[in-house]
Amino acid sequence: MAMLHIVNKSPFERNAFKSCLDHAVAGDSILMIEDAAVGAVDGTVFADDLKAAMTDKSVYVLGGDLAARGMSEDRMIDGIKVVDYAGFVDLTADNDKTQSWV
Amino acid sequence: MAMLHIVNKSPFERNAFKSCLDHAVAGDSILMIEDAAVGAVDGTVFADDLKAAMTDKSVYVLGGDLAARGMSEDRMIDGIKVVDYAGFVDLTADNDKTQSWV
Amino acid sequence: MKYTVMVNEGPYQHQSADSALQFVRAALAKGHEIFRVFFYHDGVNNGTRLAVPPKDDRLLQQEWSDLAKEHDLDLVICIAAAQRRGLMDADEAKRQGLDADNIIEGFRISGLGQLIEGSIQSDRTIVFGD
Amino acid sequence: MKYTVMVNEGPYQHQSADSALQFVRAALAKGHEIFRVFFYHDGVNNGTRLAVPPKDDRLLQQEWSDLAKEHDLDLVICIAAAQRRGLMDADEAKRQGLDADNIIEGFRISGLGQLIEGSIQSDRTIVFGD
Amino acid sequence: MATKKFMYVNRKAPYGTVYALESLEVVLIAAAFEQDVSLAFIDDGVYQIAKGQNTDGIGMKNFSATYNALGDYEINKLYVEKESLEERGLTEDDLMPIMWEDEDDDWAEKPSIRIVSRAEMANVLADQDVHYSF
Amino acid sequence: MATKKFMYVNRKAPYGTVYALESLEVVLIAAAFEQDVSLAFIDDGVYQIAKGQNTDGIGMKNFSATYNALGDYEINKLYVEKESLEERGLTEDDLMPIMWEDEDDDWAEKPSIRIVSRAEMANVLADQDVHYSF
Repeated sequence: MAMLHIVNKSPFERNAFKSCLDHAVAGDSILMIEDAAVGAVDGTVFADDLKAAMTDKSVYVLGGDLAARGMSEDRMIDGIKVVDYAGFVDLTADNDKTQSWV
Repeated sequence: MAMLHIVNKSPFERNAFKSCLDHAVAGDSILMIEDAAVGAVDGTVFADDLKAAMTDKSVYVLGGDLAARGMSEDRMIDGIKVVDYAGFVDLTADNDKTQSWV
Repeated sequence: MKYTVMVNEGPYQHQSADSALQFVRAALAKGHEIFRVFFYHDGVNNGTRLAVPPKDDRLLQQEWSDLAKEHDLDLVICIAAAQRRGLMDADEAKRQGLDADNIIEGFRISGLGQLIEGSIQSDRTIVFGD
Repeated sequence: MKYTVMVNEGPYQHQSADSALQFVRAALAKGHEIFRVFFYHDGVNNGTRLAVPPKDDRLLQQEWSDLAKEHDLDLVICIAAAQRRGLMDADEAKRQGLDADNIIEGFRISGLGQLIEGSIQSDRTIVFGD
Repeated sequence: MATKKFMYVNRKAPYGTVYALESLEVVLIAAAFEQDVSLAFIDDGVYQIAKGQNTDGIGMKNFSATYNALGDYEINKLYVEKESLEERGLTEDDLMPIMWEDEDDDWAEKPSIRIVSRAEMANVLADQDVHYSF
Repeated sequence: MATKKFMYVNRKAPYGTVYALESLEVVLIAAAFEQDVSLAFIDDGVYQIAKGQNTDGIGMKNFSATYNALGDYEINKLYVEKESLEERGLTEDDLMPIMWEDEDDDWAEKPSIRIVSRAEMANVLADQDVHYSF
């Protein structure tokens, strides 16, 4: 009964992303879309929180949203997977349910 | 040339309030309206930040917004002044300019 | 797989409306069924026909309308949210004594029950909001 | 004192639209001059006449319209933002070949220059947004 | 048709945005569908059920009494996160005493609010089928 | 009429919301009014001028090139906060090289971006007459 958590808020602007990390359980997946994509970048004040979550959760980012904000994939935290909208759809199908952290 | 800073975001949800505190200068005034009103309450994880700012800035809260969220005035941090919309208008007139931290 | 998609923000102000549209397109391309798209809160503003096509940008309202036509989608606007914000179809406008309506082809106005029913009928409910 | 007020969010979704209205009322009550209220971003949606008066709640669009009539206010909707979102007056609708318009009495549609000019002419510019 | 577990996730303060009010409108409609309905109050969502709300000063409708009516619609699982309260200087005493009547127990009045830890909230969220986020 | 100092405060990432785009539209109009115009990029606003923006994957218009055109309108004071960059793992090298030509200096190309500390930014903001917030 794994869940896909969809986050669309910058971790620097709002508490939604942090709240998502605090409420996801082991085995869940987290997908960063829209402004949340900037959370994928390594070396930020948020990176350690995300890395801690990655010990028992899978983390994905929508590539188009990352590129739109000028962040290249080689700056990402190791282990984050890039998906397109088709991959987004697959994640919603592969998990039993989704929660959006709006 | 004092400035009135208007904040309308909860300090627990967004970084706008903290950013306001980081950018206000000595002698400025800060007015909490809308969801920012909850920032006036003492004993929160945000209270110390606001108290630090109050050493050289004046802080106000729109009473109607505080009451709407069920927070009574006796819970406020000492030194915060309560205003109504008329007082809000006076603050914009008494300061030389305003900045909204939306 | 069968989806109900909820759209809670209007066009342009937040990317949510774009993301929802892209998601629905991708789901359809993969052969999934979109049982319903439910527009709530400011999301109702995606259903206006009074927007003007820009020279160099997308017209989201038209894109939803075209997609609905192409795939026979059920795009439902919440009536309570629509009344607050001024999104009207001809019937509702007449009932309310208004002199105009502004809904675009492909959308319909109905109640919140359509959202719940969609989530009951569908395998997945995906929320796009701010 | 002379004010220009900028409203960047639509009715209901964010309290900004309420706060702006209350501020303008309070400023007028104190004898200040409201040189202009400029509606930008989703703020343009405050100017629709197609909203339905609720049984137990405020109708913000009508309150703005009434206030404008009472105090001869200059309520200006940004044309670029309005075109994206579907807020039209009769002239603009005709020019765009649209079959309806939805602006409420008391508002007018004009360009962004009206905002800048307002801030130049006024002693204070106050922004209400999200 | 099988019953689904519906979770309404409320994370925003009331009045500053419309989400709290319009979330409640969905909850009331949902009651008619005889599904398993729960509400979660996390982060600033806890202010939605703070007691003593008074909107006289802001010209908006005070809808907080509606939460007290949820029990009449057999909606009586209101999960409130303890850490969210604490971070905001609040305790359970600051919340409205939202109750429901248990018809299987001689209509005894019982509290609808369930204070749970953040870890427990995570498990509550994981145990649902449909998540509406407001 | 006296010239006023106009400050455009940009605190949000581009594309996620419309504010960055519609802010830029105001800036371009403002140029015609011959006022003293400055832009501040604080918090997530720094992403607005990140280089290499590519919106092909999201179906939205890439408007980042417009910042490069600001110099032609004599808008050449773009204040960027150092701490905001650092918190996001960014440096000045990650920003577009936005330039303007100084007609009083034989049309020499000069950078429009001024990296300032948070304390300096506070003073820049304090020194303005009109603050538009986006």
